[in-house]
Amino acid sequence: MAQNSQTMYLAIVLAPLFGALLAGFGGKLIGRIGAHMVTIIGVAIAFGLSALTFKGIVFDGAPIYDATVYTWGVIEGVHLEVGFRIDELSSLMMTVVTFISLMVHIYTIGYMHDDPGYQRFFSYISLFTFAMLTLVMSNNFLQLFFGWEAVGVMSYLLIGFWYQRESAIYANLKAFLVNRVGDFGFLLGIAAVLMYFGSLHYATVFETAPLLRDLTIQVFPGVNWSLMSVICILLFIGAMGKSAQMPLHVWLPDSMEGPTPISALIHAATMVTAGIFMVARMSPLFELSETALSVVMVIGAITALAMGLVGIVQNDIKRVIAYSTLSQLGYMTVALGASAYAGAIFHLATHAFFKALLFLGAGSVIIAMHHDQDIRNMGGLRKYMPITWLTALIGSIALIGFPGFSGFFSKDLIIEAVHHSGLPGSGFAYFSVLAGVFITALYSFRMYFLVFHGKERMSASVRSSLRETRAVVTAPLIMLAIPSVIIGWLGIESVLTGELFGPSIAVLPGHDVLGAIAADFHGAGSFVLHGITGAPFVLAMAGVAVAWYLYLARPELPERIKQSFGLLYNVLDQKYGFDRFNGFFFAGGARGIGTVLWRGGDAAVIDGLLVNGSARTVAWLASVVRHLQSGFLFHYALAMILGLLLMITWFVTL
Amino acid sequence: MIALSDFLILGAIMFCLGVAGIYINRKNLIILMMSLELMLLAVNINFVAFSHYLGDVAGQIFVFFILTVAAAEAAIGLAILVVLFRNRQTINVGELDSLKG
Amino acid sequence: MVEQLVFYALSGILVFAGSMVVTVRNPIHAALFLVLSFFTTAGIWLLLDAEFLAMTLVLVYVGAVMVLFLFVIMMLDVNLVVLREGFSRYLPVGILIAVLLGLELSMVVGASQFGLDIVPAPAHHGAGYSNIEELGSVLYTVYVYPFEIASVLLLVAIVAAIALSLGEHRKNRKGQRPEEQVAVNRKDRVRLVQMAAERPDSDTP
Amino acid sequence: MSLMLNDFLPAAPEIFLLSMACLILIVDVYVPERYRLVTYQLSQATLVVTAILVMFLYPTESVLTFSDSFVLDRMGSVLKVFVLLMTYFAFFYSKEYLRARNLFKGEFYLLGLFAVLGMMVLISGHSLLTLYLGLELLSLALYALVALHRDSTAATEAAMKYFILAALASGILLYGISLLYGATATLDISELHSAIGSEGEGRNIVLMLGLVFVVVGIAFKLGAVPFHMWVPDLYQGAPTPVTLFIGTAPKLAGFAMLMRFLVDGMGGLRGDWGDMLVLLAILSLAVGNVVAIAQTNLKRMLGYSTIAHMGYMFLGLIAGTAAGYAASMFYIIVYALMAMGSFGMIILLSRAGFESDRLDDFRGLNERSPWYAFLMLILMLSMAGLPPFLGFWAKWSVLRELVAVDMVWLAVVSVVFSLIGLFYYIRIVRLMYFEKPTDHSAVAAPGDMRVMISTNALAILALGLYPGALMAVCISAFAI
Repeated sequence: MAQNSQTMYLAIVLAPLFGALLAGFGGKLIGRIGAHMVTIIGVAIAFGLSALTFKGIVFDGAPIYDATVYTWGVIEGVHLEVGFRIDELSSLMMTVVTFISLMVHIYTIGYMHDDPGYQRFFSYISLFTFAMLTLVMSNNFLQLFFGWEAVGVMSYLLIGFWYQRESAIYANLKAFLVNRVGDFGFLLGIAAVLMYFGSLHYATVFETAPLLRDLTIQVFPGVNWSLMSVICILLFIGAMGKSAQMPLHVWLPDSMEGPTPISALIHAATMVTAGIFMVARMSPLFELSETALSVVMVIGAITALAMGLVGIVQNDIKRVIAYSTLSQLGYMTVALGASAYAGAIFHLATHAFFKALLFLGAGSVIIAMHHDQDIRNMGGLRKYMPITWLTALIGSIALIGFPGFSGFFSKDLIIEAVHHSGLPGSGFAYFSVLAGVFITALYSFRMYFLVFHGKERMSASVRSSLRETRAVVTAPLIMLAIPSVIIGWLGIESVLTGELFGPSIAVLPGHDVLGAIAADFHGAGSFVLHGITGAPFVLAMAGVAVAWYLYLARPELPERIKQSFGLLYNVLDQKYGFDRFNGFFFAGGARGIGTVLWRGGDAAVIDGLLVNGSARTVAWLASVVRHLQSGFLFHYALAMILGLLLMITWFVTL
Repeated sequence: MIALSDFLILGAIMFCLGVAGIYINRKNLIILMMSLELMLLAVNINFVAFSHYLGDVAGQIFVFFILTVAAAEAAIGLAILVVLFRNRQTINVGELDSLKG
Repeated sequence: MVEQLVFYALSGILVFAGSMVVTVRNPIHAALFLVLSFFTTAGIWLLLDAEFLAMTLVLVYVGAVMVLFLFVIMMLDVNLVVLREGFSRYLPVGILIAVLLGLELSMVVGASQFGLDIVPAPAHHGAGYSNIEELGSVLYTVYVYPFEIASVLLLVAIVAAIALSLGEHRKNRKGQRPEEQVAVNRKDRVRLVQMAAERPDSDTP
Repeated sequence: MSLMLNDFLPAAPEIFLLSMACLILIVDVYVPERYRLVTYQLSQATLVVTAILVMFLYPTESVLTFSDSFVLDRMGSVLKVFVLLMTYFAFFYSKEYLRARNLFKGEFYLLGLFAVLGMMVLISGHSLLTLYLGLELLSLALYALVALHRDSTAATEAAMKYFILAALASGILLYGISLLYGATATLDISELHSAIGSEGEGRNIVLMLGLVFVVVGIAFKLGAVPFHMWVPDLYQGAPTPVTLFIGTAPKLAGFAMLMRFLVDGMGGLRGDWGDMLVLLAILSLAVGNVVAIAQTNLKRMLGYSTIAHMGYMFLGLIAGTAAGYAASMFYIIVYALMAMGSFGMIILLSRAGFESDRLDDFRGLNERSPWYAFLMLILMLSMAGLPPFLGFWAKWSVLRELVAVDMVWLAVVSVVFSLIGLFYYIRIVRLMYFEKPTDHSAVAAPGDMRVMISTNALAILALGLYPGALMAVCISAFAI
């Protein structure tokens, strides 16, 4: 039995890899149809087997699988291995990932129809699926990190798929650096785990963790910090980078430059949720540090509220959804902070379906609009694209949490969980998630109304060619719309009672907010009824109403609001200045050192750096060093002698 | 009686002269090479002085080899110089900056 | 006492010659000052009982290496006017660094570490002492391995110098080929052409 | 004293190499131009046989000979084998490049062989004198190799700069050696070690000054900041095969020099040179990684990347344990393998009149040749230190040794810089996979070259999956 399941799990991982390799290296040989056939079959196998696994583990009570497949090396007692841990949590993630991936594969046939890099694209998304599966199925930190980096690299490469910008030498430096900050925290966290636990294997680490609960370490001399808090916060910094939490979120909106299927697959449903998954996976560690949980909750709350606000003023259809994704990721993070890990994963799953649906719907609109993404140029598309309209409506309703739709169950659960939480910062978080409901409804329906209702604002030539997209595009929409409606009904009870995740998620009795909610739970139906009378529902409806009033009934109003609240609008429109700050601070910093040091060009950066007093030293150093690498022998020799002189002074004379 | 330190200080001064010749000189590559010879001369003075005061012949042997190497080095250096001059019609140190950054 | 006087005199000349090598503008003068440095150094080495090395320095350096330098200077026929453009504006800084380095070195190797009270001067060898014999007796026994390497080094220098300066005929190389000059024919050099004696009409005023 | 045959035996590989070099020198003169390949084949055969001799003589304990000025030990033998292997690959990769540019001359291979001899002497040096002579033999041959392309302005300029700076550095090194000699009255490495005593009993100011000069001399050889400035200019200016050669095998010799001088000779001053290396390592990591971002020439970029890699290599020595030295050795060997592959790719893609050394020349390589793009991907990701490639294990092993001696802060600093460094490696991957090619010509390289470069790159992948073997070799080198 164990042997059988190992073969099956290997097949799940390797099928997409195999497809990717075939399509990538044999792309010319097997042609366009061959390429999408092999990759789709690969992912379909992975999905089928994942679903089987999920059924086996959750419903048929199959044993949890945790074993090493291949030992890479043993160095001083530390095993470096490739291994799988298949339990409730990972089997659910596997199913979600492979399902969304399958839908995106099918959809891509239509979306990338005319692209010359067709085979390559299929190869990449299959490869990405492979990387994501290794991440999810891992049973140790090393493989987790490997998958973590691999999905990052794939994302970096896929965003660039259409990036046609000259002198790409600095392109994406911002995204790159922001993610390095996150990875660095993550790496330090893993290093700390290795150092104190002496193992990278999840099960071993989780078993040992309670013993180290009260250990403190001196990070700086004289300052004692709890080891668990340090480890958890470091790991969470990693999650912040990958799951785009403030202030490391700036890369996600920019990633919308990539093709829409990528946005749906990577930047909504799978990769960005890796951080959420990782924290849930590490729940036995996080449970031991209330400080870390508090940090997680507050960061999540800030993200949920602030990113939703920014979403209101975006005009690019994909960017609206991107900011919505950020905000929803904030919700999940809040749930993690409140120890409602199951709630977070539940929201992750529902969100994966309806957000992928929204993205693919947006893609469908973009195809019809001849790649115009500005919602101010749309309107009234309902008539031309009935399937897209209907599925987008379902997605939007699910997103705002209308009772009965999937988003409702997971989001209400989070709001209730935060309400029950007693951690520092939970009051603020509760306010944020409640206000977030109103904002979510406002921006989603603003977009919905502007795109599908109201005046037809597009040019005549575009209007004449408007029609519903091909079946390969609409079929995945329908396929995704179904779970967006029903998945909540199916999941809510088992999530609350803890059946769904079983022992794969650990919650200390004192933190068990979901248990508290479960005590009042009398079936999904009454949960819905309860929802209709609750504050979130009222807020959501208010949001929809405001959106209707502003953008459909009185379309001239927003302009006037914009004028009278000019400052606020500008703050939102500039995304709180994060881009500029980060661009200046990180990208500008590194690029500045590079350019200024050696080219001396880019006067703006020098000016910018000089304005900042602390950077004056850097500029000074830059000018000196620039002089030295001047190409002149005498400067080179002088540098050597100066180095010699300083070393003598430092090491001998002093 | 001359102290060992006198010889060594003479060596130090010659060494600094040679070093300075390399980086303050911006005209002629040949003078740069002569500065290198001065440096090696300084090292040789050190070795000979140590050898004498320590009563150990190894220092003088070392100088013997340094002289050999320096001669070989000068030959190759001058050959490179000639090739460079044929290519660029100059041996001005200040014009040798096509590779930089 | 005489020894000390000789030493200081030679040292003075050596430092003077050394600074002139570095600062004079004409490379030929620099080379000649370098020759002077070698001579004085040889004198100083005689004070240290290193007769063989002193002779070698004069023979090998003055006799061979410096001649090579002079030969190259003459051969290249460098435009001295251009090269006379003095030192850089940073000369004072450069000198300061050299002086600092010199001070630090002298501090370390000075009287506190190697003064007469710490390292007494050894007695000079008697008349029967042969420096050459002493060196020779170890050079081919104890130091045979370095000696062999040194010979390879010289071989490399030969190969390198030949590879760099000799070789196939260069495009811009000038030279005579007497055998071709002798064997020349009239028809190779002179060609008679028939043409009209008048200019075209259009050019006439 | 008299020398018996047994005294010559430990140096048999060197003696064989020298005899063959002299033989090739004569053969090359009499071989007509169209049979020039003979010189090449003889050189390659010499390298192979020498490597076999070295392996045959792999010692169980250190053997001293030639009045203790030559040492045969495991570290030396391992390094020599890799030096010979790298040179073999370097000669192999250069063949077509040199032919296409009318540079296919016996001198290239002869000077290469002499440089190898210099490296072997350096690696086996057990006295300050032989170390110095080995270094000079290596350097003289390299000066000439760089300038061998006589019509290239850039190459001759690079040669001149390298010559002057290297001579300056060897002057500095010599001054340091003279001070060491003055302070300890010996040239022998073991005697130097005992004169200094354990943990600096005999530490004095003269010794310290000598140490600084020696460290500077070695730092120059390895290209550590601030003695690095020749590296980018030389890498860019020299003909690619020469850059390939200089960027690989001599690094191993440089490492040996570091070990002989600092560990074997001045182990008692470990605390002091450890501090100096910390300074050099941090500067190298910072300058190398940051400045590489601003480069547009791949050879120059790899030059800066070398500087950064030398910074990592120092980390193992800083740890100051046998395991640390083994980690450093592992690092330098791995680095040389990766550099060889990277420069090999540049040679592979170049053709007469086209150097293929700009980053832009790699634009859209995937469309021109997916296989080579994939190989380059392996090389770049390995250089960046991503698992599962060999480069990851190299970084990992030095960092682990650093952490083992509680220098976590330095490990953190180096990881920060390696994350910045990741950027310029991945940029090449992007150029290859996501940009449109500007040059559509197919890759024209002979079959054997294709096989070799594939072997080279795939070895980095394979060794990355099974890093144990190579690591075990390095650890065993320090077991006695």
